[in-house]
Amino acid sequence: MSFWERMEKLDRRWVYLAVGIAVIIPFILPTPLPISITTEAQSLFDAVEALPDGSNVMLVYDYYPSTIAECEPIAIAACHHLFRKNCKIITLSNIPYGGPSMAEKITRMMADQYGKTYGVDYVNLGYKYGYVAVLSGMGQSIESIFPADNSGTLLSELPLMDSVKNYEDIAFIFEIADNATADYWVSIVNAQYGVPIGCGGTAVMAPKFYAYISSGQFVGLLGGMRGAAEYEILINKQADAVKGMQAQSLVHLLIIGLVIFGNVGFFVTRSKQKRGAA
Amino acid sequence: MRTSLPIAVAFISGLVLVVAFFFRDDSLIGSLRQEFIVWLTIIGGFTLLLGVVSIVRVSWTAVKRRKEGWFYKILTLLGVFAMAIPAVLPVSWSPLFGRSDGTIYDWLFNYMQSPMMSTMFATLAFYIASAAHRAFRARSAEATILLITACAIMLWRIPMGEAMLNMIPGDLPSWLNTYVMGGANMAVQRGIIIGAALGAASMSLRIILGIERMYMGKG
Amino acid sequence: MIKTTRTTLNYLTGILTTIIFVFPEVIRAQSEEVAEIVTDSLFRVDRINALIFVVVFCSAILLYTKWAKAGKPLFLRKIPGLDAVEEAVGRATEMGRPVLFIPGIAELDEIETIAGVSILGRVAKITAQYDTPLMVPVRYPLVLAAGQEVVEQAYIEAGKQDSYDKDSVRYVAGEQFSFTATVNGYMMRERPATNIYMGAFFAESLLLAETGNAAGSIQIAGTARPEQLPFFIAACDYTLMGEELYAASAYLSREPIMTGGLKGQDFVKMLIIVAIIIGVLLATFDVGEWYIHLFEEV
Amino acid sequence: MSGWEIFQVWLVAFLTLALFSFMYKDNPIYRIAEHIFAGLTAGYQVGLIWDTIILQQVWVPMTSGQWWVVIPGILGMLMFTRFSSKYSWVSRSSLAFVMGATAGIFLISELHGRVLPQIQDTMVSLSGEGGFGATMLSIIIVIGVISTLIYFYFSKEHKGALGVTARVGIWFIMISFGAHFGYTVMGRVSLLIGRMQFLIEDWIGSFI
Repeated sequence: MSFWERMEKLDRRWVYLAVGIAVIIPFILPTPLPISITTEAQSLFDAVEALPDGSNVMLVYDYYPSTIAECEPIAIAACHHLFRKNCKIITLSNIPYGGPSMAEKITRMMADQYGKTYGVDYVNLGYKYGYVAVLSGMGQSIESIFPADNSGTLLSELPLMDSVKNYEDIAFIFEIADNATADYWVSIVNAQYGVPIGCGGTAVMAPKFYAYISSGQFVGLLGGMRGAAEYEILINKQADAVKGMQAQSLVHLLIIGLVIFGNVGFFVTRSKQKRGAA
Repeated sequence: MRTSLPIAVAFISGLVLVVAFFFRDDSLIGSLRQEFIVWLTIIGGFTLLLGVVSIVRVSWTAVKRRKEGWFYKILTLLGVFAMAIPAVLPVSWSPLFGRSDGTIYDWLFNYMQSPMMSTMFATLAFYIASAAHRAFRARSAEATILLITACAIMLWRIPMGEAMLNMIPGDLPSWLNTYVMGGANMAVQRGIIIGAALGAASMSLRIILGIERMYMGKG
Repeated sequence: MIKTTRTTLNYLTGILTTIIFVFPEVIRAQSEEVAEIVTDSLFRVDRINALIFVVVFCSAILLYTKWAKAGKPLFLRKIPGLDAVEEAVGRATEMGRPVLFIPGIAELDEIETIAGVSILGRVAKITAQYDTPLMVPVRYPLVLAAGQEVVEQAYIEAGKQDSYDKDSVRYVAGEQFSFTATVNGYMMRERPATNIYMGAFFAESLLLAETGNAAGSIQIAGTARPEQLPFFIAACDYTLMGEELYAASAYLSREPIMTGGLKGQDFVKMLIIVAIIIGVLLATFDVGEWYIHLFEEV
Repeated sequence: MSGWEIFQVWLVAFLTLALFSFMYKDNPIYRIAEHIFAGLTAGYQVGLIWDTIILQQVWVPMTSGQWWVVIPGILGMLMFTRFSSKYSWVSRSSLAFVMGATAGIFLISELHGRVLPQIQDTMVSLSGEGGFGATMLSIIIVIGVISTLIYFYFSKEHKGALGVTARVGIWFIMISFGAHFGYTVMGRVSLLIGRMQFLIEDWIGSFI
């Protein structure tokens, strides 16, 4: 058996081991490299920056706990930026497997840092079934869809919600998504009510969202952990995402190497087989 | 009655929501639409419970009949009740009940459910690497285009790769973003979005008109 | 049939010309009045373009469905991967090993699942003819019921009612990854000769396709999820991409609802292409801005 | 760190490693974690629905005079007849309401909110005014969108001009799938990094 044939039959667990090592090394030996900013991230930052201080912003936690690594840095960076601008934050989630809990935890943690009060500076509406219904229902009245907030307090008892009745009172929507709910924010909320939407999505969703960027239905886009890192740099609060990008580098190079390696092996063994057959 | 009633219900509810779109929110049909949407969130919420009931039933049967792996099913049942019971008990009984900060529900979510969900997905990184090694071959012209684009994008999105690309003259990173992501990729996504939207709309039309009834459990 | 198509085409062109030529005049001449009407009347005049689009779309779908039901021969092109299905099942027979079919992991209300189940009917007919064992793991009770019905029907039609095994369509697990783990285990133990994946797939696509690849099975996949397609393309022998899945199920099942819907969508797609070309020409020569405004969403 | 905090970190680390262990081999510890996980996820929904739907949307409005929310409440309850083989047909009407209403929203939002703006944005000028780069981009977009639509056009055999366009379409599609692939790899790796960050910084960091 030649070297290439043996490589072709390599037990996959060796590859797993290589990936594990490639992820761990940068944590032990950090090598900071500059991260450039894409136009999509810049325009999202600019859109938030241009909001008048104290605007009402909806921050939507449409991601599952499984993609916390990509989405939570975006959520934290968004909270930094919005609270710094004294925006009022209204959070909600369309994810029945943990969305409202994550919204509660992160917004509360960030609010404490900035000395914000629940009910006055931010509100967590929680979850309701059926994102298409929730999204279109809030166009007329938020209160009819969410009679109470996540912990059961009636909206009429929350001072912030006195001035927020429907999308007309919302200046901007910051959507963080790892699934198709983002599409419905575009096709229902932006299309029918014209609220500007900025999106932070997982890397998996990002290529699709370029179409919405181009049509102006999203004002900006953060793609995955890299997008989060760009935003962290823009708001000058470097944290987990910037740190994570170093680890990302090695694994990517490993995978590119594996693709090239596999293909060389493929062509070598194939041409050998052809020669053997001839 | 068994089929015609549901078809009538689907027709009326669908029609109201379609027609209301063309009228102002404060019109009569606008308020009817809002009422229907509230109903939708309520009725639909119960479908989530259906899934839970299924899991409990399947697990319970497995335990009762001592099917293979029944021991594990006990753990599933324990998981369901450990999470559900403290959440539905009134908060006035104990601060550990309910769903807010510091409750049992919240703790189980933060320290068990959430890390497990993220770990499940994280294993995919390993599988992708092994697939990269064995499966992704330039078998045809199409596959070659796919692989080259993929590798270029992977390089571009990491700081180290970006530094490498910048060594080649001609500002490759911004070229990739503008022409590949915002150009070719965007155009294809748009084509796919239009096609998928037409498909979804035609499916919706058939559901409203009662032509498509597979969701009722009959072909 | 050609005549009716032509009449409909004429009819629709008529509507289209009205939109293109009459509508801008109305808007231009009365834009202020329109603004008033919009705020005054309960009917959203500004959404009339959407209304026309919805009407054109619905008529196209319904007309084609009607024709398909009436038995008109509606042409659908053959999709390359489809021959492969038959060959692959044939191979399984030669090797005396089973065929694994997964109709996606979504509920029955997902159009991809419906397409998957109708392709299953066709595959079951072939396995029935060749007496090849068939295994269909599913994730939802409703899909289970529909799948069993379809497979049983196929065996009856092939005259092999006796060899129909009710357990061939099986409820495996409700959770995504437990489902995947079970199916992967099955692939490694039973080593099916052919794996067919048709329906909605998510992150498990790679896990399934990789395991199947490792088990040495021939693999054919079809899904409309663009983010999962690269993995199927890389790890499977044939892949139906996006709407090809729907076309395949319409082609195989010859179900009028499926065929009619697909033809109607194709018709609207052509209208869209024509509309885009007109728009690009107008924009290039910097005339007819009103035309582009017709596609404004409000 | 208090004892309780240490316990929490170790619990998360144990569960993480238990699920990772599947990559080496299926094993009982993995199955224990997997089954607890399935149970917790289901239990989470019960708590959520009880509170947000049953209490907030049905019970509270009902007791404060909006008696008509009883109707959707009952329709929702009827869903459970699906578990009886004799009365499962009763659940169909509730299901039909959900399906019909959702379809109503979809029909409009897909055509109005997705197709129209996407068509409009493709009507770009090719006159070359914006400079070479911008014109190239416009040409790529127009050709890409049209050829993709043609590739998924099934009413004619892909021959002649249609065949050439479809061929161009498939190249465009492959570029896009390549981009998807690259981004997906990035995403999955990020998730792994997230878990490693926990294991190395929070867990190992807690005892060295």
